[in-house]
Amino acid sequence: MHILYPLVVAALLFSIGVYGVLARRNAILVLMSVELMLNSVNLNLVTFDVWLRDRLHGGQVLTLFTIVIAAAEIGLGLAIVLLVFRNRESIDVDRLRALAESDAEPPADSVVERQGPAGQGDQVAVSSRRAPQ
Amino acid sequence: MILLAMLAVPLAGALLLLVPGLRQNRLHGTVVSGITLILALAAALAFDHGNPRMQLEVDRAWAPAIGLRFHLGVDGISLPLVVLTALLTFLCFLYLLRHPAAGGASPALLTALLLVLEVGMLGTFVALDLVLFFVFFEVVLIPMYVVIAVWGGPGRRAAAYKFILYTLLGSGVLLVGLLLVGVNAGTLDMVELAARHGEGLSRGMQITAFLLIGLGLAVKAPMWPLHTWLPDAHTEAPTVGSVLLAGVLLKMGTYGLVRLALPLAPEGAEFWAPWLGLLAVIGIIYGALACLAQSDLKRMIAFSSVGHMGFVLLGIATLTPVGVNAALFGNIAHGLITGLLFFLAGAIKERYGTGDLDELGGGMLAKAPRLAAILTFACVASLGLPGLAGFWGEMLALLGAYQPGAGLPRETFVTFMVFGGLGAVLTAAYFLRMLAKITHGTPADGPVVAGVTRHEYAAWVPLITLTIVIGLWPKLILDLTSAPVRALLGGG
Amino acid sequence: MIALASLTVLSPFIAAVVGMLLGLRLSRLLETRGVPGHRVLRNGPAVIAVVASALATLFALIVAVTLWLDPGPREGTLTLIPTGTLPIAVGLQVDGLAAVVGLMVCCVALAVQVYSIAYLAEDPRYSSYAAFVSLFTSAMLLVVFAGDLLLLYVGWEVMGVCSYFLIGHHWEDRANSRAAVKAFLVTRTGDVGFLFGIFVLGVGAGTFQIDEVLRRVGDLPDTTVLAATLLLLAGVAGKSAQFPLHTWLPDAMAGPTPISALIHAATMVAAGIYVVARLYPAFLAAPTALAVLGVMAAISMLGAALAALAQSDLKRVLAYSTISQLAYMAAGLAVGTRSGAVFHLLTHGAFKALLFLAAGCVIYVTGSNLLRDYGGLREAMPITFWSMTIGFAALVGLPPVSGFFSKDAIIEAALHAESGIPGPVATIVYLTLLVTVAVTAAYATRAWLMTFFGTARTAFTPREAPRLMSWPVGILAVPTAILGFFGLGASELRPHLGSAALSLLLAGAGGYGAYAVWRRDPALDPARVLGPVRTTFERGFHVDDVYDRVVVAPVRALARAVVGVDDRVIDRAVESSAGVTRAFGGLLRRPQNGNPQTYLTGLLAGMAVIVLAVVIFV
Amino acid sequence: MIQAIDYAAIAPVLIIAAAAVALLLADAFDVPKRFLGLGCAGALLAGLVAVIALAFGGPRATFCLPSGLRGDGPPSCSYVADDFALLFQVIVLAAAVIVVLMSFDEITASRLPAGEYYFLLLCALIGALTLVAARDLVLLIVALETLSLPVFALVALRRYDGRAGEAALKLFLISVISAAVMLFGISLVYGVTGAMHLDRVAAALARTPADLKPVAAVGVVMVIAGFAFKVAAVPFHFWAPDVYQGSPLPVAALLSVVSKAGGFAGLVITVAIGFPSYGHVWGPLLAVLAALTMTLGNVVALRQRHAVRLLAWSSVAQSGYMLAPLAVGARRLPDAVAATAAYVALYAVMNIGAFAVVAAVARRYARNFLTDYRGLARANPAAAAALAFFLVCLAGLPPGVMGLFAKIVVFRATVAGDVVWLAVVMAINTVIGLYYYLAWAVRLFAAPETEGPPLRTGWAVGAAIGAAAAGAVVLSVAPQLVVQTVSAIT
Repeated sequence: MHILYPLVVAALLFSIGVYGVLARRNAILVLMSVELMLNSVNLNLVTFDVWLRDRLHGGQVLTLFTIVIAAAEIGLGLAIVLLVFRNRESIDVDRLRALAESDAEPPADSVVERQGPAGQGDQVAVSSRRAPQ
Repeated sequence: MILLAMLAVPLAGALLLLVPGLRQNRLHGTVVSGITLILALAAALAFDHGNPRMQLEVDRAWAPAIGLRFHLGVDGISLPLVVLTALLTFLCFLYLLRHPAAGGASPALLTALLLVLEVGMLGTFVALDLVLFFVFFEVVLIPMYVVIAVWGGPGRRAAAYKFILYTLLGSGVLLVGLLLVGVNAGTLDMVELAARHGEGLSRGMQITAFLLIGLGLAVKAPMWPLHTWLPDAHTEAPTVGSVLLAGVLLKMGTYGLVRLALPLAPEGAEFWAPWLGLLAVIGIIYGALACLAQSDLKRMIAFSSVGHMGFVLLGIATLTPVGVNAALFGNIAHGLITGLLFFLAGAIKERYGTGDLDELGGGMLAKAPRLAAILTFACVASLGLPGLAGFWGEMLALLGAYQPGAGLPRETFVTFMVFGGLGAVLTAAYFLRMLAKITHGTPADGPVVAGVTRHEYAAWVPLITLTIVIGLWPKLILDLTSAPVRALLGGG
Repeated sequence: MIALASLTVLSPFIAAVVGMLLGLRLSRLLETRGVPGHRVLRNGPAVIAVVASALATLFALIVAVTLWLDPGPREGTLTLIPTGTLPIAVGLQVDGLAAVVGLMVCCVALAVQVYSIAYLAEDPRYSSYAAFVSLFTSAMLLVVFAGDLLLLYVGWEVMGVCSYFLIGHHWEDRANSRAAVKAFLVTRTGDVGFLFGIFVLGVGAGTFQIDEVLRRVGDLPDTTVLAATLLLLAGVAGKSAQFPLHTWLPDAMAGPTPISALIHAATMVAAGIYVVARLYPAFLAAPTALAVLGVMAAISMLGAALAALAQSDLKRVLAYSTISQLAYMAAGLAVGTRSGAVFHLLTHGAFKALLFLAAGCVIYVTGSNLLRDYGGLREAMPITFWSMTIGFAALVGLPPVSGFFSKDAIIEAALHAESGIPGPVATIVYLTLLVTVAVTAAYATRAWLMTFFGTARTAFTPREAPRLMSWPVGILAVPTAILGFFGLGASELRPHLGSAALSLLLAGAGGYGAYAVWRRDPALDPARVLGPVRTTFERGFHVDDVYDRVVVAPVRALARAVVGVDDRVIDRAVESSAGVTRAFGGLLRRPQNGNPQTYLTGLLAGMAVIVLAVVIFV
Repeated sequence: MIQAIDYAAIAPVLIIAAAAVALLLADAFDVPKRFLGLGCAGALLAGLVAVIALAFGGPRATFCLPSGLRGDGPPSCSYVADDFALLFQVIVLAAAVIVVLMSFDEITASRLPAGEYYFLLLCALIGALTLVAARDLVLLIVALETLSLPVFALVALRRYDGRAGEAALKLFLISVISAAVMLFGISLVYGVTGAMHLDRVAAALARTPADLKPVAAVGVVMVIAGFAFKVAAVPFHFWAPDVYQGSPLPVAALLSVVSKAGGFAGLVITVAIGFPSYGHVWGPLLAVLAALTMTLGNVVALRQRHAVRLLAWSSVAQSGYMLAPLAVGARRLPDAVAATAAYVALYAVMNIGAFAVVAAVARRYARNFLTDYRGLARANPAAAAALAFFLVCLAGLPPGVMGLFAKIVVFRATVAGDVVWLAVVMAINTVIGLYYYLAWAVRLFAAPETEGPPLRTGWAVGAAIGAAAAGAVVLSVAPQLVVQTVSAIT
């Protein structure tokens, strides 16, 4: 098999991943697109490893690591998405705009000294839920 | 070692103010700067006047990795400036004893800032390593910024920002130029570099280096059209700030040009000299014309600095020993005279509560005869009357322009000379206009104006005396500068 | 010898410094000690100034006598000041010319110092006044004795500033202040040219030492000498109040009268002529410059005389007459008679100082400067009258007083112009000289008649001025009367019958004309017959107005424009850089809108651009 | 095939790893938070001691290729504890100590789970420590991810705060996509060179066939992109302000100092050891990135009103300065590396100090606007003086001599590499930077809007500020300490 085929497939996969990342609003779908990108890398690595007949099998080693990393990332990513969903009741990434450049004054409640009474944190959460979208 | 002590004393004096007990000592600044002055004078005494080389050198390795050495020394070029700096700072402290700067902040802070400022100014004049020079060059920025921003007039904030940002822009460019030379020549030692006269640097490199160094220093000098920070800073700064700004800080720019730009990149200097001369002459005429239409006393004196520094720059642009001598002489003279003028402007503002020429009205000679007489003296000195310090710098600069260095277009420089002469007439015009406006005429009825106090006399009389002495006996300075200047320009 | 000359220069200088600092203290000291005698002796500044002047006069006299006994220039150099190029020599040089002019300066200065004691007796600022007069004297002597061009320039400028201070002595009046500023600025304009002339000459010759320069003038290219002399003429025109830089002198009469006598008649204004005489070899090497000088002189001479004819202020009459008489000297130099010019300089110094001091007496008595306020003073002021009569006679050039001899020498020389100037110029100069003689006689007669004859036109107490004033006047009348005879010793200064007769005839005609008009109605101003041109003459041909429009107004406009440009262009550019940066910041923060997908797009687009660039450029 | 492992070389990493596990266990046994924190700080100090002890010996390397596989190639070790690595480990650990000190109050105030917090922190540090010593692409990427992943969790630890989650998600997304890009780059480089060890990559890249050169070049720049994300260089900077703002302050400090130092170390290692023959590619690229980064960072920082966002943008700008020396490409590279390293070291001190003061102020004003700093000089003179000093250092003006020296060193290296234009851009940027640093410093001394009670800092934050300030003062008096050390190392 010519080396070009897997490489083109990998490149396509990567591009699809990029497209997904840019086009999907849903955080889960974005995460899946990222998976595509990472897997295209794996494909690349394995292809090169075989093609080069690398005695050290650096490509395959890295592939294994990449799989692990990807798994960890997805795990963590889903956890974060879950956290966001619990706070915002939405996982549309393009609606996460509470943190941005703006000249608006900050919400008044966060001006008070934070002594850490119970419930205070929830108020903050509520207020940020209403933050400008 | 004496130079090291001269730098260490004011620094230690500033640090001592961290001790709470010393903050109440009103004499602290005066004493410390007095000791510094004594050390500077001691350096002048220890200085061998016949020797054109660097003297009293201190040379230690500092950061060999980047070729940085702690190298200090004085020669005839820097010695007068060192003494001038120490003197002016001391006089400022004397003046402050009785006339504290208006503003809520603590006098101890002002003392500390002025002492740090002194370290920076003295250091700049004695540093013999490019990076060390730059470090000292930068030391003055923050103290001067704070002095303007805290004790300044109503527009102090903006003026202070303009001052520090503009001059920092200059020094950033300067740093690039210095490092360009230093890295390509392989050494940062100014003595070594000056001895090489640009050897080992390509022509293109020298042209770039001179441009960068020149631009950086021209902001400080200030050269037209990079001068606009100056009027604002001067107008807003408190009296002592203006005095040191005009008296010393501006000289750091022109001194740098003489000490760094000329010997390090001679071919670059030759390339840019006509442009430098052109801008210098524009500065002369422009400064004078701007003065002619000013209504604020301090602003007028500030613009007059633009004109006077124009003469200094013109002298440098001629690339001749006489021109550079003129520049150095002009530096000293301007430091003395404009320092005095700013003291006077401060005194007038303190008494009349305004610096506006129209509001001041006329008849100061009747109301405050001594103050007006000293003001008249300072103006006459500033307009370049022979026999007073201001004359020699201007006259020699014009003489240099009549006979510019080899390789420079003579016709162009003769034209510069003619316009420079015209500028001298205009200079006389605006000073006399100002004198006529505020000192002549009959005074309006108003409160009695306080006479000149003892502390004011103490601060001013040395300046007046020196203006007369070096005006009548210019040999005092010219003897010192001539030989090193010749060496600097490669004349052996 | 040189030491004596230095002492001559230094004693008034020291007096100036001491008088300025300690004059009042000395007065107080003398007052408390109760020094007996005249109150003059208790005027500290005056004592210092007079003693110094007297000393200087003594030294100058010794110098002059020594030089007379043993002619030949002497010089001495104290030190050389290095400049990086040609050094400046701090040194003096004395020759016959310098000695005699120096003596004249000292004498007039002494007379003025003495005279001022009475004239300004009540002045609270006497110490500064006396000090500036002393400083001025010192500066003038420096000009006279300087052995180096730049040293000469130092004296030259210091004189200018003293003149500024003294004209503006009564600064309460804005007009005086304006006159002072004008005098300084106009002369300084010329002085810049003068300085450049020194540069050209000095650099060309390779030295600033005057004797060396003059020795090497022959080897210099013609253009250099021409340029140098023309530039020097600018300074000469400024100081000696020649057209076109003469406008300051009439206004300078705002100063106290003794000052007019000292500075604006006898000494400073003569400095220009003196310098040309001093550097005469250089001028002879450049006939074109002499021709320019001749034309300048011709215009100044006749124009000023005509202007003098219509002035209503006695001092302004004298001021214009000074311009006119200085032009005589300049004309003399232009046509090649250096000795004639210097001779006229000396006689003029005497008679013009006399005239001014006498005028001061008149003003002191009548309390007015205006001719129309005088009249009939002949009886009450005999000393003043007779002295002034001699003075006017000298001015007109009537024998046997001094002016006759010196003027005649110049007119005679103009007939045979030997300086190499073009023929037509010489002719113009000659004719102008003759015409001016007639006009001079007319205005002198007018002023003389209006002051001393007829009846008093305003109420004042006719009396003689105080002795301290009238005596110097009387004493000055002596040299005015007899100085001319010293010229008989030199062949070129002896009167010639032809030209003497011609000029006497013309003077008679002018004088008679004025008398004839006056006699019709002694109460009226004879100048009324000038009709419509009177205003033009009185305003000095409107030169001031022209300068106002051509120079002053444009400079003012330019100054305003510069301030505008500085504010609105240069500073705006600097200040707007801050705004632009801020705006730029505002623009650049747009993408930072919080949307992660925008961020990712930016990131990936950036990556794509980088990859593309790498692929294309590598 | 059994490899001998040089445990001494990896001792610091091991210490931290052991501490991490121990802390997690201790938390399970309800050890009080304070002891957890102290334990964490102790572990870091122990690691620091280990690193310093290592510095006295010669360079150590481990995980090398067995000689059988090495062939006639270079030694190819994966983990090298040379002076360069040790320097960065010192920076990382020292900064981490300050971060831990800052965390004491933060954990209480924000009700963070202490055990997890310290565990995650130490895990991230393991990544950073490894990253600076890694010499092959596999270890580099793994270490990089080890540095990144715990930080996502750290950012999100304020679970009740929607902003924290948002910040975490943003950081996460951009991080993983950068990682994907970088991995893709690695795969390309691997494809061209057939090697993962940097020394082998360098050798192979030097003899790339012409037709593969563009591929190799693309691979190189994609690898660099991964590090550019870590150091927040344009256009990979977007996450920085939002994440700094949304995360707990000690974490922001961690990101801006430790993580950034790691990123720079990785970048330097990669380009200097791995890609020197492609200097003509990455040199100009980094030059442009540096110019854009510093300009964008400074210009946008001008508009900030929020203290943490301002620090974020300023740290973007500072990244630009740190990148600048590397713009020289392969020419005079050792100088450039020394300059970057020196700048990172000096920057770490002053920036972490600024964060420490901001953290102290955040105790009173949670929103942390610049206006809240008015009158700090009255409320707490020591903190105000320290912050002013840090800001002046960041601006690079005396009396902040260390900042000035940092700038000089960077300018020098840039100019030495003939990238004068970049030096000029940098000069202009210094001016913009000065404005906002100075404006902030001036605020400290202005009269406050409302006179409040004195602001007290906890002992931990106080110690953090004190330590950073002491470091800054010492380095301002003797900046040659860093300059000399760094150049001796490289």
